[in-house]
Amino acid sequence: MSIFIDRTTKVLVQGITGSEGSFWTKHMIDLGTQVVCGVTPGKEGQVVERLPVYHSVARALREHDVEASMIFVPPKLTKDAVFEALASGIKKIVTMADGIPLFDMVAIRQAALEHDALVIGGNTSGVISPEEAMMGSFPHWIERVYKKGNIGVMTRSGSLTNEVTAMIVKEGYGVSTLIGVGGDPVPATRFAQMLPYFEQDDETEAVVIIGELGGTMEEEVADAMMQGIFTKPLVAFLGGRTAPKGQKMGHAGAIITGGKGSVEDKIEALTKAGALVAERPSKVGLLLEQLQVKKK
Amino acid sequence: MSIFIDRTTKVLVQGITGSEGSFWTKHMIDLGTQVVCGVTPGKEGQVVERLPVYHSVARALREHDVEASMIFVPPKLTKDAVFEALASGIKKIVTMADGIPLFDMVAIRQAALEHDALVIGGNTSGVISPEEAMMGSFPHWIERVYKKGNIGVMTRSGSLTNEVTAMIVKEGYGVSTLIGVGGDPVPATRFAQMLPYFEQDDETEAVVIIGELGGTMEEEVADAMMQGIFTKPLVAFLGGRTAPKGQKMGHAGAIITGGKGSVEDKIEALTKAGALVAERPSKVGLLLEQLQVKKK
Amino acid sequence: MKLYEYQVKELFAQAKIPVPNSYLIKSATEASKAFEVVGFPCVVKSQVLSGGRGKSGLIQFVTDENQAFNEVVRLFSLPQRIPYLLIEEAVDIVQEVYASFTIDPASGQALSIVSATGGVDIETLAVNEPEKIIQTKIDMRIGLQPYQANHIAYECGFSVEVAKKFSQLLMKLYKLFVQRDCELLEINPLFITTSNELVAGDGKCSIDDNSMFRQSDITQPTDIVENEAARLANEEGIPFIQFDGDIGLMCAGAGLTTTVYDLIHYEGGSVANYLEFGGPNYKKAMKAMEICLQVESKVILIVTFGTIARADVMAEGIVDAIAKLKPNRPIVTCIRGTNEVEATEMLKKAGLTPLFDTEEAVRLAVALAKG
Amino acid sequence: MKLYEYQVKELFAQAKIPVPNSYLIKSATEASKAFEVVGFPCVVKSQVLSGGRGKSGLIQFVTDENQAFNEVVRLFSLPQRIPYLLIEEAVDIVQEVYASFTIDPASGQALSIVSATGGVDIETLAVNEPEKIIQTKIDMRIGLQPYQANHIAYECGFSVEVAKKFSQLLMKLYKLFVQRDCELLEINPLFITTSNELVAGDGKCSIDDNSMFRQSDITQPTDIVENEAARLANEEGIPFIQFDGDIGLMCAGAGLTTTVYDLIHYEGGSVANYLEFGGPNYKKAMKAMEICLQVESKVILIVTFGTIARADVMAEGIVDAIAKLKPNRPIVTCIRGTNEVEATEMLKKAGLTPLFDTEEAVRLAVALAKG
Repeated sequence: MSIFIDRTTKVLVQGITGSEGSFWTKHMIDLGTQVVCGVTPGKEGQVVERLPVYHSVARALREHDVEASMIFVPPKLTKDAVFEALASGIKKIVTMADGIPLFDMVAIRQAALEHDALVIGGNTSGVISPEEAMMGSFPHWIERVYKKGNIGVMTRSGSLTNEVTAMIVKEGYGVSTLIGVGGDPVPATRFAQMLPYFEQDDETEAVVIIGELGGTMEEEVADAMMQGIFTKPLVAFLGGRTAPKGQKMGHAGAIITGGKGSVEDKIEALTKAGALVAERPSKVGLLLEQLQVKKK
Repeated sequence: MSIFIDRTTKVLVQGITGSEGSFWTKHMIDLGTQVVCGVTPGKEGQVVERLPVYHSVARALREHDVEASMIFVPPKLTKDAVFEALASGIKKIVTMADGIPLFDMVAIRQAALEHDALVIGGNTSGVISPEEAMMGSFPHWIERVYKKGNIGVMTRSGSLTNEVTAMIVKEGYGVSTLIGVGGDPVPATRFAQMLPYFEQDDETEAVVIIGELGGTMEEEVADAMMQGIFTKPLVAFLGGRTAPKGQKMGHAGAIITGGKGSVEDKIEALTKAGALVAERPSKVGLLLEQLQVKKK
Repeated sequence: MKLYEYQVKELFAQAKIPVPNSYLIKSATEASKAFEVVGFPCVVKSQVLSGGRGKSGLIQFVTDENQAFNEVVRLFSLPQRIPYLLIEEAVDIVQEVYASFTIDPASGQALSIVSATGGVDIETLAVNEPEKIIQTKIDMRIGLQPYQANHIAYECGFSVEVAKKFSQLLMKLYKLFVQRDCELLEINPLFITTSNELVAGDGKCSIDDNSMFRQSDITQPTDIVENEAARLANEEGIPFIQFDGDIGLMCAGAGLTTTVYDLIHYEGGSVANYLEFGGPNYKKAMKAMEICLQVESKVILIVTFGTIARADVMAEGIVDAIAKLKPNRPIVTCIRGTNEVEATEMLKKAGLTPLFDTEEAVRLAVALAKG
Repeated sequence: MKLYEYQVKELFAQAKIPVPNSYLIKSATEASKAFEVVGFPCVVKSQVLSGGRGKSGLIQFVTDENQAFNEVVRLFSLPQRIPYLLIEEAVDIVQEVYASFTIDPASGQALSIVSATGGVDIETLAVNEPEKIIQTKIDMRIGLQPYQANHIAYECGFSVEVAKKFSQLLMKLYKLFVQRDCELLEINPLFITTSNELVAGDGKCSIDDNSMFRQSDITQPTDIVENEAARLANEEGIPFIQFDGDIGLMCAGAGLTTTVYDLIHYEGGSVANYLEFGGPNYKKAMKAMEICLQVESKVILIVTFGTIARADVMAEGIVDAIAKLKPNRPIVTCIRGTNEVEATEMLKKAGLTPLFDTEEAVRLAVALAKG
């Protein structure tokens, strides 16, 4: 099984008539995703991959039941598209654009929290449950990465996710659901928010998080484990152990995190909470074995 | 007894050092209101009516338990004062300024709804439970108006409230709690929101609403009665039966109300819901008698 | 504050909302210049704040200079003293649309109201075919969103070309609504021209009086000739409306004044003027009396029941006003509230017979007015 | 984009946030004019983007022209090539305050950070005495509210006079933060002068790169001499950092590049440059190679594992780049992802030995670098 999306999830695609939108809609359908319709203002009446296209989400919802929206629109239009989906009552949204203005992401995150919705992204490949369904732009045809299994994966990265997941698969594991929360400084949904879903998912026996220096998302995962919100085995890989200290956020960044946010701090927090931290991608699978996670 | 405020309600006064603030604070205390402290930025350390003054609501709340805030600040500063009280978790607020910018009132109403708080005003004399407590600027010393009893009163007006209430008292009734929701086009709290409180109040046996042409507050009261939210006897007096049709809001006003909002429409809705509508102030008491409301 | 059409169109033009080419004139001598600039056919539009201009003949379509000039002269000669005429180019249209923003008091949000079927009969449409009117609530913290404007445009059934232009226009209109603290901002009709352009045919704008302090660049034209009482009242910020009845009202509190207005009509009387000197104006009895005396009436009726406004202060003002202005008609008073006993004493000393019951005072005033 | 101090102070001045009197110079020949304008004592401040300028001697307090001129010459002669010096009046101060706005990713709100104890040791304070730092979350839909600014000011323990000025300044700073799409906007230190004035002593501003399209009036000074590789990378929008190690990285994806950087260090190697040509830049292999060749290194390591970025497209670019640029050092490739089989064929044909395991590729690169 999987979380967030499976073969029963009815998906609408915003920006379906664009080149990215139509390309990935085809692949989403190929993998088994139940895409039911699309939206592009001004293109109502067109057909993409045999799906009807509407001017607006509200008009699409008059004709279709929709549970989730996949957004392929340019970064400057993303906030509007997310707001439109939220206003229509859609509670699962994936938005992939890379380059969304910071304050737009702030507005998106706040709107998601206010609507009690899961908005995944921006700057992400999305969500995939291998051999089941996907909302996003994963090269699901690469079998040595996108293999079905019982490991939940959460990541802030793109290529690194392929790197790490390939290592998990190499050790004989597979993925239940992979969630790219996105590489922006303010992702709409954070690692810790997804943990309860992985906790409840019968088919997920362990979770791998792929993190990096900066921010506090990994520490929030450690907190959730300390609080018993997440109790399954957890392995982390964190990039940037040897990176020179970034000064981008000046004093303010250091003040917010109380001087924390380095990979060392994250390792300390996660280890204290009972997680194992892999030094390099090739060790992730071995640590899952060490935690006695079954291969399935 | 009373709703919204009684002798046990701990009240903070924002703008306490101003001439209106200090004058009415004295009268609020004289009537029996439990005013515990005041706030005026820049005046911390001062004392008004033996009450300590603080720079900010947050600083006052460190030293005092507060349930309600009475705001005496000029219209342009009202939104900020209400936001400050709401952010501090205060759920009962009365703000009296006349002349608050329309969009500030819009923001206040929305913030009140978001915080699930009762903000009464602006452009009101406030709330009074005669012989008990008040938040506002009522001439409570006028005995032929502000007499304790079992009639709840809600009003959009000032002087007209005295006129009508005097007539209620003349007939041998008294007032449990009188709430002036305020005369602005967008009052922060509307008649119908207060009905459940009057419904639950043991000492309120009937409610009188003093309305006028325009808007839909009276129709909302009728709706609440139709839905069984309010079941006690209700008498309304409505000013403006013979008024020439106002054109202030042009077509838009008529469209919003679907062509309704005249006194005739309001009378029809209220009558259908079981309320009695008095043709003139002197009839209000008689209609209460007709509804067999006890004099007490 | 309500703006004249030409003022609203100035705001539209500043906000890059297209308006027809036009020229404003204050007298018939400027007409030739206007016709030269605008050309024919054109529309001669009286600049007055009241509605229903078309139905009452205050807007005229003209095709040549002779006809146009006759209309200009006729309109400027009307007894109601039209201050300006807007000479505006005639537009070739295929559709009239309604678009406005106002406030929805119940939700505490702004409201967009749009109908693909605009024009003069929009109110009838609202009652009979409400489904043809698209109402959209707007969270003012974040404003009208492009997706909302887009959805509204397609709900109107516009072509893609028109829909794109319309949704952009709606975004501009909302921005103007917010920037100008409007109670109401309306385009009706919004023309769709034969070349698929959008042009604001007429506009209404009412700016929130409480926000005028931050809209100080917008002012009522100072050269409009009003009656003296209205001018004085406006100058003092005293709400005032003139009618043609017998009783001059000088009351405190809008609700009370409206109620007294009703009571007079119940008693078979008629009102010469509505004047409300309550709230912040309660110390202005002298000015209030002066304004009332400018209006032809048979009796002046003063009713107050102050909450903050002190009865003795108002009584003192009235006594002073009577001493100074020596009114030439009977005055009935019904002054209650804080310090009403002192107030009564003052009024008695000034030779008045103060009453305490509003309905009794109304009956007396009606009787006096009838002679 | 990070701004230089003098740019930040220009923004402050536009926002009516007081800054010291100053004069910017590009060479020692302009120094006399600067001293004439600013007077003595003054401060000579090197305009560089890195922090810790005071501790590394890049900011100098000078009391007379002779001393000042020597400092100017010394600073302009430093090997790191300081582009500008800001000559700034010395301010008599009684207190140094810290004030900034940034984004709190967890809550999706803006964050105001203020401390009455500002200056260079603010980070130590954050760790040791966090209670001295006032953090206030701001709902960006409605913005910083006056009551919040007021509360912060009094929590700092300021006098009423200073508190009023400070809360107004904080409102202006927030407005600037929003208008300029800042990731960070900081005044540190904010001087409180002996006459109770507030003056921004130093400022930091980082503008969100994704929002630069609406901040097009802010540009990096074009006359700053950088190294050619950095200039080229900047021009192409390719993330690039130069170090002084052996291995030139040419990877796709920030996370993967950072991980390869770690792996190189684990293996005892060192990095000559970080270059990330993933995402929208995945078709720019030619430019990426050109930049890498500008940097002194012993080997170039190419690692990719594309999601959208197609392996064959990247391989093709690499093959073309090798053909055209004829690199004078060994190249190790580890190209995976969509169409990796085709990619492998291309690379082999071009005479390379493509690898498939990142760690193996890293080990090979380190071995080659060590010779």
